Amino acid sequence: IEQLADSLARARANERQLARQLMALQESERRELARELHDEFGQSLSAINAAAAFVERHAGSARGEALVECAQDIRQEAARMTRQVRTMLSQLRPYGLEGIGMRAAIVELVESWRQRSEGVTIALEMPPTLPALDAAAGLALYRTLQEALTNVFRHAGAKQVRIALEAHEDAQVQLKVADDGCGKAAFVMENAHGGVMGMRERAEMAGGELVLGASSLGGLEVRLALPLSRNDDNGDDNNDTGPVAG
Amino acid sequence: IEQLADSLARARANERQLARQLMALQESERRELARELHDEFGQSLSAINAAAAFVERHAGSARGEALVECAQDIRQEAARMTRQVRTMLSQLRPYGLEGIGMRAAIVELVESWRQRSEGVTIALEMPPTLPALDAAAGLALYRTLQEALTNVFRHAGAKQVRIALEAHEDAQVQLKVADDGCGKAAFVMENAHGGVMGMRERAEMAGGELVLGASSLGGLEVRLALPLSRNDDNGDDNNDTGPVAG
Amino acid sequence: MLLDDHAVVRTGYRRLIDAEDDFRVVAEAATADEAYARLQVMDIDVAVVDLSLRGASGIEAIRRMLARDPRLKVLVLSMHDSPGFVTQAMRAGALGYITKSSEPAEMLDAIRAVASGRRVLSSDIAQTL
Ligand SMILES: Nc1ncnc2c1ncn2[C@@H]1O[C@H](COP(=O)(O)OP(=O)(O)OP(=O)(O)O)[C@@H](O)[C@H]1O
Ligand SMILES: Nc1ncnc2c1ncn2[C@@H]1O[C@H](COP(=O)(O)OP(=O)(O)OP(=O)(O)O)[C@@H](O)[C@H]1O
Ligand SMILES: [K+]
Ligand SMILES: [Mg+2]
Ligand SMILES: [Mg+2]
Ligand SMILES: [Mg+2]
Repeated sequence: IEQLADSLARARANERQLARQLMALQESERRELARELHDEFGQSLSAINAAAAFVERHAGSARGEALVECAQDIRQEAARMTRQVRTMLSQLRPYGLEGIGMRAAIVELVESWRQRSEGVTIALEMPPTLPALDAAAGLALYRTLQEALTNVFRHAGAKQVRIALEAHEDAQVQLKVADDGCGKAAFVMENAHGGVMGMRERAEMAGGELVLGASSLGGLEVRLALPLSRNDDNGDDNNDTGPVAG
Repeated sequence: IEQLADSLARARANERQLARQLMALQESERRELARELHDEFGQSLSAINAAAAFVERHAGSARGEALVECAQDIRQEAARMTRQVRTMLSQLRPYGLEGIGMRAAIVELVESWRQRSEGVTIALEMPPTLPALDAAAGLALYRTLQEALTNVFRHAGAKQVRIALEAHEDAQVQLKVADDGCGKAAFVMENAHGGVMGMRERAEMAGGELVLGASSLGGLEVRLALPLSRNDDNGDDNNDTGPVAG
Repeated sequence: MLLDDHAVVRTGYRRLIDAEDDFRVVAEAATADEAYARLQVMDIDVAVVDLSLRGASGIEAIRRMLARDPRLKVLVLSMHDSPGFVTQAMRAGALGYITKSSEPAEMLDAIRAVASGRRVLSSDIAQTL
């Protein structure tokens, strides 16, 4: 009985811990988004506004070149904001992960890490078409890759990352993220915070499994196995129909 | 023993449920942010880009008025984006909730709901200065108000909302959000999703308590009690030093 | 004709296009229905169409317009650069697809291309396909 009572208490504490860490993770994501919105967008918008004000006041009198310069500044800032929107979207990324969007989303995510991380090689292997995953599995796949990469760059001190996505036609999809960093699976499991716990929870929700192990590169390997969708409706030939499509 | 085993299973299921609903809530917040970024910002950026491109190509030859019009369009769109950024920030709002920022943040949050909801009166009562709350309590206060208001507008069909914040000098801060809608506390507690469970969890994390009850207006009342911070360092006389304040 | 639900975006592109010697914007529309109505009463060579509209989508608008006037040349001008949207639009009968982040000169060239019956994709789209 005591043992049972004990594990009841422990189970409660664990799961509650998960909830709290998920909330903490969400707060830190919000903070980061708010920072980007405020700092990046705030600056660009001020710059655009100032340049446009010049054009408005001096359209009749200023030299053509001065106006052209203002216009170029405006376009440059608008382009910067467009890139910023794209980066933020790739972090939030909610659309079209079931369909043809998944491959593109993964490529874009990896690309954005490549650009941010000099001195680290990221290899990506992926079949030319991906089989159908349902919504929960699609989300699990994307968010797991996102979190695994975030962890590599935050904790591993790695020089090499290898991402492999394999589709076993009538069984499952497997994602492997391996690095040559300092991570040890046992330590990571013991010290799991919102990131690792969330990956595991999502895998389970999607009927799949998350395993941490040693990578042949010398560091950590995160392995996610996901079942294929039973209905074939949202395979790779399908079109994106997120709310954005309307 | 059986009972214990039973409540062990139930506790696990409940807490796991909480974790899943928190993740679902986060996904829906991400989706909404992504939509706004993509649709709203995308449109404004296209408009700015096109107008600036005209100035760039035709600064020498176009009539002055045409250039002025372009500049005005650009400024109008930049202003729209600035408002949009502000709305998104008030949703994300992570900074300076401990200090003088809290009052301003609450006023801004209520204001943004007032603007979005015609036909609904929102009354806000708040002491001129708020006593010190620590970070967890500040966040709990702000997020609870946010969620309670979201619920009122999403579920209650209310015409009147009354928000009261009371500071009991050496004991606690109390927030009440009352509406005249269709909500019944028993029903809400039984049907608690990520929203209500999150409010309760946050309250507990901050050493406080969340209670749902009947409101004197006829609908639901959400009551949150939070302990005051023991150290006096981050009271209302303090200045914000979050990046947003800058 | 320009079909886009955001007035300032329309105005912006209208200015750019009208300033070209060989182009004239003869109609603007904010919805698929409006575009269809214009097409019935006017002689239009090229429609520049945004995909994200209020109400019926740009894809639907393209289908309906082409059913009414198969000689119409459609150029999609969209924020979306994902292959899914491009395929959908081309299947609906669009002759060209460029993104709103393309250079203005690229957009004007694209209008010229579709006007003379040539297929065209903006460089960023061509890359992702
Ligand atoms: N690839 C890795 N290499 C080395 N250490 C890692 C790696 N991934 C995770 N870890 C270790 O495991 C711990 C738990 O990871 P987890 O993602 O759960 O938490 P976190 O990244 O610290 O915080 P967050 O909740 O924000 O994700 C990390 O703090 C880190 O010490
Ligand atoms: N002010 C209210 N008036 C009437 N019904 C309410 C009110 N607040 C909550 N409810 C009811 O209680 C339920 C649970 O609320 P909760 O915030 O937990 O979930 P939700 O709003 O449905 O979803 P979310 O997890 O996105 O918040 C709601 O679905 C709704 O039926
Ligand atoms: K002309
Ligand atoms: Mg992590
Ligand atoms: Mg809710
Ligand atoms: Mg549009």
